[in-house]
Amino acid sequence: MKELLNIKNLYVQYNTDEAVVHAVNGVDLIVHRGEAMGLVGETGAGKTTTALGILNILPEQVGEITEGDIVYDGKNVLNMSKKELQAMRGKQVSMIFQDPMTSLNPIITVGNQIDEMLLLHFKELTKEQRAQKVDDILKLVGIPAERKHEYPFQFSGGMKQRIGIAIALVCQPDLLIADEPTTALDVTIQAQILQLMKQLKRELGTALIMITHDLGIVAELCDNVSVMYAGEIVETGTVEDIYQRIENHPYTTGLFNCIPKLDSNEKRLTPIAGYMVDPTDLPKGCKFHDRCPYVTDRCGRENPKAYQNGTHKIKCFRYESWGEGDSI
Amino acid sequence: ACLTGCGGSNNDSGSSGTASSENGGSKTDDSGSDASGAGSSESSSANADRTLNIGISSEISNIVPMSNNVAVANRDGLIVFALYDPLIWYDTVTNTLSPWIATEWSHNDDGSEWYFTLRDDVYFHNGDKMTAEDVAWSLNLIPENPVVTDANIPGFGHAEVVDDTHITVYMDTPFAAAENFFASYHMVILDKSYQEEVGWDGYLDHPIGTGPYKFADRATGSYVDMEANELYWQGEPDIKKVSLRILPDANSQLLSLETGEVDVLQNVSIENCKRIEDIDGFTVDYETAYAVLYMRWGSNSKLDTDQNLRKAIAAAVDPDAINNVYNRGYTKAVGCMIAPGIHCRPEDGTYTPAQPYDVEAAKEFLANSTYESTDVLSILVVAGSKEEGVCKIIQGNLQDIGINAEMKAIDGSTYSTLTGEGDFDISLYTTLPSLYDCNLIYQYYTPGTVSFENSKFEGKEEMGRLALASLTEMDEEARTDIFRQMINIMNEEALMLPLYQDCNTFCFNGDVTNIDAIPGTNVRIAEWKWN
Amino acid sequence: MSQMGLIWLRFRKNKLAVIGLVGIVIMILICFTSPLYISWDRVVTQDLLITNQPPSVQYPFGTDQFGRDLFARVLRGGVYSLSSGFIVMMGALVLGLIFGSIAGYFGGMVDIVIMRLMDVFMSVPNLLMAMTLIVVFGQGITSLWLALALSSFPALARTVRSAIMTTRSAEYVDAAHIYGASTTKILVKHILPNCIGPVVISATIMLGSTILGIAGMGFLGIGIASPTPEWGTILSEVKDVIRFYPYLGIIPGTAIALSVIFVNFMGDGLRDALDPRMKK
Amino acid sequence: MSKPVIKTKNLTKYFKTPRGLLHAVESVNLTIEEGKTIGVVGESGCGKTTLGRVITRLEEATSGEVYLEGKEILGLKGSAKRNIYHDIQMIFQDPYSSLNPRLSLGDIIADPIETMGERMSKKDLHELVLSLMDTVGLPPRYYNQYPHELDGGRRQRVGLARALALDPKFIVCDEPVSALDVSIQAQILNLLMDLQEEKKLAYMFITHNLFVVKHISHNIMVMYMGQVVELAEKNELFAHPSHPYTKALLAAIPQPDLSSRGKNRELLAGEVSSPIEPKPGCRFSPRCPYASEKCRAGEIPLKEIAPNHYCVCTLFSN
Amino acid sequence: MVKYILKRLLLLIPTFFLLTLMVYTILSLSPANPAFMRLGTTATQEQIDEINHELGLDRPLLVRYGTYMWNLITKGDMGVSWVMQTSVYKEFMERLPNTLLLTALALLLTTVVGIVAGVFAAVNQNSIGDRTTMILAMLLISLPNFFLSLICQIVFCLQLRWLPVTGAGSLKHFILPSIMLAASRIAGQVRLTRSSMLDVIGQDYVRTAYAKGCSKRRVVFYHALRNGLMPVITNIGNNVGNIVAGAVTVETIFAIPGVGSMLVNAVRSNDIPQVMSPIIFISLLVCVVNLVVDLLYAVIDPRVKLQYR
Ligand SMILES: Nc1ncnc2c1ncn2[C@@H]1O[C@H](COP(=O)(O)OP(=O)(O)OP(=O)(O)O)[C@@H](O)[C@H]1O
Ligand SMILES: Nc1ncnc2c1ncn2[C@@H]1O[C@H](COP(=O)(O)OP(=O)(O)OP(=O)(O)O)[C@@H](O)[C@H]1O
Ligand SMILES: [Mg+2]
Ligand SMILES: [Mg+2]
Repeated sequence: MKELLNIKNLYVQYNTDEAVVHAVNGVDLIVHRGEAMGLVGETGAGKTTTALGILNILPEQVGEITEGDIVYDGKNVLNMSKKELQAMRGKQVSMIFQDPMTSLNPIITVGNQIDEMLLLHFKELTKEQRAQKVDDILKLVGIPAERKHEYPFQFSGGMKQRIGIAIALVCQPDLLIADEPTTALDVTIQAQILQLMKQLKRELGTALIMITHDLGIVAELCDNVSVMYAGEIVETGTVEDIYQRIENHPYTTGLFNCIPKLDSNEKRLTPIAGYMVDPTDLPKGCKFHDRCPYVTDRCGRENPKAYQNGTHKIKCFRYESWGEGDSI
Repeated sequence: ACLTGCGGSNNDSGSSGTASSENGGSKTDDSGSDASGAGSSESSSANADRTLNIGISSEISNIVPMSNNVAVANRDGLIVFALYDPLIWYDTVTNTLSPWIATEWSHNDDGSEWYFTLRDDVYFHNGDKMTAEDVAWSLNLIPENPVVTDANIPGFGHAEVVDDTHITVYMDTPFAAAENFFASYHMVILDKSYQEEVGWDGYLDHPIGTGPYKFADRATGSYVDMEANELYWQGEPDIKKVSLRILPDANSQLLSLETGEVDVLQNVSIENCKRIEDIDGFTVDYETAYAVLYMRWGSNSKLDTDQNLRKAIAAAVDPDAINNVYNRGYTKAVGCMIAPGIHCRPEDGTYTPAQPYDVEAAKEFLANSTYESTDVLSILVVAGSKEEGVCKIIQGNLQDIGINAEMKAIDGSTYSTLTGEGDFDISLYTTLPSLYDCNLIYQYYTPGTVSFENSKFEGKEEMGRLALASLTEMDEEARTDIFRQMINIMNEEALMLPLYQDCNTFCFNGDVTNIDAIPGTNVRIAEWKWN
Repeated sequence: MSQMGLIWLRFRKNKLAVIGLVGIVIMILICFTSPLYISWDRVVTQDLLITNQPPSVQYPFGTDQFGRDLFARVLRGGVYSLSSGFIVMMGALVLGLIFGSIAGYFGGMVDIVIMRLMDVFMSVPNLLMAMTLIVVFGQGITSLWLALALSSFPALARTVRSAIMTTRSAEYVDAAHIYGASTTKILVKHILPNCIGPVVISATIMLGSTILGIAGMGFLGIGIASPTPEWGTILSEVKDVIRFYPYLGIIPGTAIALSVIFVNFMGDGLRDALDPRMKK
Repeated sequence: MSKPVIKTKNLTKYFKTPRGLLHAVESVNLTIEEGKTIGVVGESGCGKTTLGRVITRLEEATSGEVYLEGKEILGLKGSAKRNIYHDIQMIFQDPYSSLNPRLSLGDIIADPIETMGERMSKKDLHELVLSLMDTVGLPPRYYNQYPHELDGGRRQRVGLARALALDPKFIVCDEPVSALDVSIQAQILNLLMDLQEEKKLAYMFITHNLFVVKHISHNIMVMYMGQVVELAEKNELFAHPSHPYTKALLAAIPQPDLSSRGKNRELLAGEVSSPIEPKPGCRFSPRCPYASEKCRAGEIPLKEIAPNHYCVCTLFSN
Repeated sequence: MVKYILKRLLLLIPTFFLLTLMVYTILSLSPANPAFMRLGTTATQEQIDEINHELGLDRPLLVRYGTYMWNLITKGDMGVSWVMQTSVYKEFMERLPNTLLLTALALLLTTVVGIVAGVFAAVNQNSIGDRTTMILAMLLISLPNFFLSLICQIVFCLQLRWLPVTGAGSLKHFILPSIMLAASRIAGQVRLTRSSMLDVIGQDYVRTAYAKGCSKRRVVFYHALRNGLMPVITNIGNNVGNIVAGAVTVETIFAIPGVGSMLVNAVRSNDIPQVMSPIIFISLLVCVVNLVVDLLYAVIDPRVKLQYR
């Protein structure tokens, strides 16, 4: 499979009044054409920030990429001109946002919001052709085409998210970034959306970055998984590599252990000890070391490299025996 | 620019040209038409279509005198004597009466009948000839509006037409200053038939008179436009178009003069007049006015009954300082509340002058008075008036002898109510006797008025009696003596405190000439000329 | 660090806001200490021999048309101007809090009636209000205060109302209900303190507009009575001669402008500091 | 069988809206016993929160009764009403908006005691607060801190400490962990369960997370548009989901393992219909694959289909 | 929509009556007696009584108010000025166009300049342009109106001779007055627009628009502006009242015969019929503008529009 997106050693920080937030700290991420990558991590791990970085739409004046490259289809996003960026966004890479309630413009009909994508990227299409495409995509996401004249507030959360998906997909992008598309939704609706994404992936062959903190979603949908902690990817591999649950980063193990099981009747859960590190004041060494049950002196001093075993890479000294791999 | 309001006037202009010259030949006054004739024809070619803009500071109170119960005010003289003519003309410079619409007039011995001979060549602005009928009708409007006229011509009966050029006015009781009344802006000649045709509302909409200027257009609060009356019996005035523009803000007035938006300003503050004088191309004319600024005491105040306190105040206030410094010497101190030269006013030196400025004496008076150091006297002035500034100085003067005074700057209507009802300590007001008579004095002390009835000062009875006597005393000597007695009482008991005679001013640019400031308010625009 | 501390931190980062705060504090200090070295006599004593003097050593700001020391008048005038602004603001604040919280907390019919009433108050021009109050209660600083407070409190009441309506449904208010707190306690301890942000902002801005409002009334002759040396009054007293003695106007004008600008800078800074959305 | 703490009878809540009556909670009967947890699950907007608020009297019920240890409480007024809060407390979903940002943590926890508890000296109060903080696992150094300085998990602990301050018997937990990360969620769940054991607390645990509800509850109640559709012991419910809606709900859970990978799920079609003036009968019927005329006919009785397993569905009504 | 407008118009009625009654009552509290205004110092008690009777002042307040309103509503009769004895209606109608033009221009200026500058400042947040705009706006409100007007008159009318000092003859006459009138409101409008736009720019849907590939211009004008304008539009309604009130001063300075100066003069002479007409005008204007604002709101915000249908 061809490499579509390659993020190399990305550093992003937010310069706020109070402090500098180190949101992304040296992320490497490769996504191939047609592949679904799951990006998992707790709140504040830097998932959204990474995604925004790919589109180069970090909040102006606040968000700053301090280091690294984002190479999309051979071109560095960070060096693109405004025009190139605008042409890339939506057409080649599009994004579904976390909160369907607020990510649609409340005063523009959903039809027009979908149509805008075509207007921006397929200037040659006639009005009728565009209207046809809008109808098609709405049908695809399961919304009656005649409802395109309605406004976002007239739709339920699930439908809004489907409209978000329709917007993202109408230009048939090569890469779709879905930022927690189901977190705000009910389980039953969430299942519908996941079903839809699966179907799209199958039918359109779109590459996908699925951002979530729900390990269940990843298991169901993705080919590869990257686990993020404090702005770093600490583990990456195929779904199988990770869900085998034999060799995992201690953090990943911790995540798995926190989730109550449906089939066991254990009385207590095993949460990860301690709290997420403060992104304004990152510790030296492995970011996870003060919560890690396997911590050694070395962890506090030195940030582990990525150790690789086939497709499986882990940033933890426990897997030093695997041998150093490409950075992640 | 806005002179198209009256369509009829344009049609008339051709024929009226001849009428004008005819009239000019027959007139008897000294308007100097010969001398100005050449000049006027010359200038009219350059300025024929030019409008003379005059800036005034407030709205005209009543554009048709006698049409209703609203008094024309002093400040309206400018327009009233442009649109209308009185029966007799009062020259405020010489203080003489001269023939006007009435070529001759006289009265019987007891003053109960007045006989007028009228001009035969006077036309209204609509071309109607003025008749004796019009004059008598106009006079007979007086009793219909008692509120305005009672105070100005008490005892008026009615007027009757004798023949085409003669009328007789019958007085129920004689009034000594009736002559002055016939020369005042309270009594001008209106067109009877026109009124009957359009009613008073129509008349107010488009007034018609016999004056040198015809009404053209008006916007309430903004301007009154006038055009020269070609039919005017004294000849058409030199300036053909006049616009009176209401500019309430003093700075805007000055700026408008400087930019040429207005050509003439009336009654600019002395301070600003001095400045205009310094600018090239502008002229200022000053004249001491008959209007006097004086202090009065409220009938419900301590001051009404406490002579010592009144005297203390009178001695504490320094009119000269106000005159010389605040008014830069352009106002004049007076010894009584009536300006010299006014009808029946006793000569200076023949009456007891007002309490002079003397701080020591003031303190002594104060010590003998009922004033307590915690008392705060209220000084009433109309907000935004010149008196506000003067009041501040007086406050300072009173402070010097230990009297606390607070200024109450209030709107005109509250001012009149409070002064009328006597609910104040001190009030400050500038007034011109509207009849150029000592009428101010008797107006204050005529029994029956609310303010007089309310007050309790010592000489009240005597003042009331004298006031009534002054109304009907036809003999000037005797009448002057009555006023002398009244003024003596007033000054001895400090019933009023006259401060100074005001100053009338005109500021104008180099394009106009012949503008004279006069002591009174009956200014004649008709005499002004383009340069 | 407390909430206040954080706000202060954000506030401090805003240069203009700090300038505003420092500026207004300096003005307050200068003006309010002036009675210590400027006697009332110096403020009101007239000397007609030295009218309209330009600035000099003896009269740093010159003298006005009554020969009064403008320096003394402007400094002492600040006491009146600034405290007027403050008093009107407090008055409007009290009224606004009362009406706004009643309308916002109880809602329904009470809300509708109060808000209609506020509409009525809002459409009476403050000038008319001042003029009539002056006529009824007599000219004086209190009438002006009352008029300005009456015509400006509806805006505050609205702010308070909408702030309360959003705060009212916060979960911590429910929590207070759940441990039996009374309505008054909930309003005073839990709701109002959390509405204070937008209210404080409107109030600071009101401070500036009050100072201007009094000056405007002075222009129309319904300002504070002489010889009280309020800035607006000083300015309107000289308005007719201002062109020829510009310093008479420039000095009180600058005082007004500075105080208004400072107060507004401060208000803007507070707004930004209180509203995390604005943060950089 | 232990004694019931809370019992409701036909508890109903309608909201007046401009478009008509909104049936938020319809005739709910439930019993919560001492030391037990009842989990309430259902879609967003199905009336879970409203049910909790009606029981705690934050919202006045339209009809029905609520018994606190056998005493009816909906009719209480004034101080009698307030006194129920010695026994009933609530913790809220949003750890951000449920704490007054202007008060320090110490004040927040002390406030209920000052309002409702017996009078005590400042010092005693301080100590009581510290011990409460200790109970929920907050170190004393937080006493003078403000909510915004804390992360969600710690804030939720403060909310819990506040609820415990009056030593209640019953706590309504309205989605207390939905806003939290999985690891924090686990901490809070552990804490809740420890406290329950220690103090014999009864919980009504509202959530839509089925993993969580399974973990913490003893009994589970499934709601759909204001109606209770199924009520059972948790293992029974997960083993034998009976109502079509419960089945769909359980089927929708994405499992964090590779078991369901690649499989297509059976999905519910359609969206939730409006709860305003709903049609009579089963409200799930428009989306139900088994719906028949009977379902729309009218009231469907609650049926005990297995011991302690109740279901409201025509499939079981005869 | 029509139904909504009707409902709003109906709601106007109580507000209108409340307002007029309030103004009528406070004016009647004034100690000033119109009789003295006309009669002056020579008034006798009979004359005063006569005038009071003629003006109906001897009747109870509510009766007077009722009569006034009845005449106004049934006959459009605004009464006769107590002081001038002229028709109030006539004078009012003469003055109305000037005030309407003045306030309309000022409102337009406030709105247009306020919005343009506010959007500019928001889009370039924290830039030099932003700071300059905000400081300029601040300067405009920092000086009393009459002082600022004087300075502008000197500069633009006397020195540069671009504009006339006073009068109301042509559109040119209204330029400076309307700017002066707008000055005090612009700052508020700029600030509000700025903060509202900043608010919107931070919204998720704006991020969505960027992610779609919109240019900044398109994001600002197509996605952000209309959303950002909503609170701004509400403020227009509030501005009207203030602008009309401010017109009083401006009309005096620039000698524009308008309703504002009519109000001042009338209040000064306690001429209730004269006062009432400007007040009715102001309150109606405020109400109407607020209605228009609400309708505009509906045009912009589909949520509101659908509510009205
Ligand atoms: N605009 C911003 N200004 C300042 N800090 C920010 C901003 N956006 C994000 N951050 C901070 O950057 C860090 C990473 O945030 P990010 O949104 O990328 O996390 P995430 O993994 O997407 O979390 P979530 O699961 O909550 O969406 C967090 O600590 C967050 O507080
Ligand atoms: N105060 C209120 N006025 C009107 N309707 C309300 C009110 N509160 C809740 N509702 C409505 O009642 C229904 C039930 O709401 P409730 O908040 O109880 O649902 P929920 O199950 O808690 O949902 P969620 O999972 O989203 O919290 C919803 O349709 C809601 O819109
Ligand atoms: Mg995120
Ligand atoms: Mg809920």
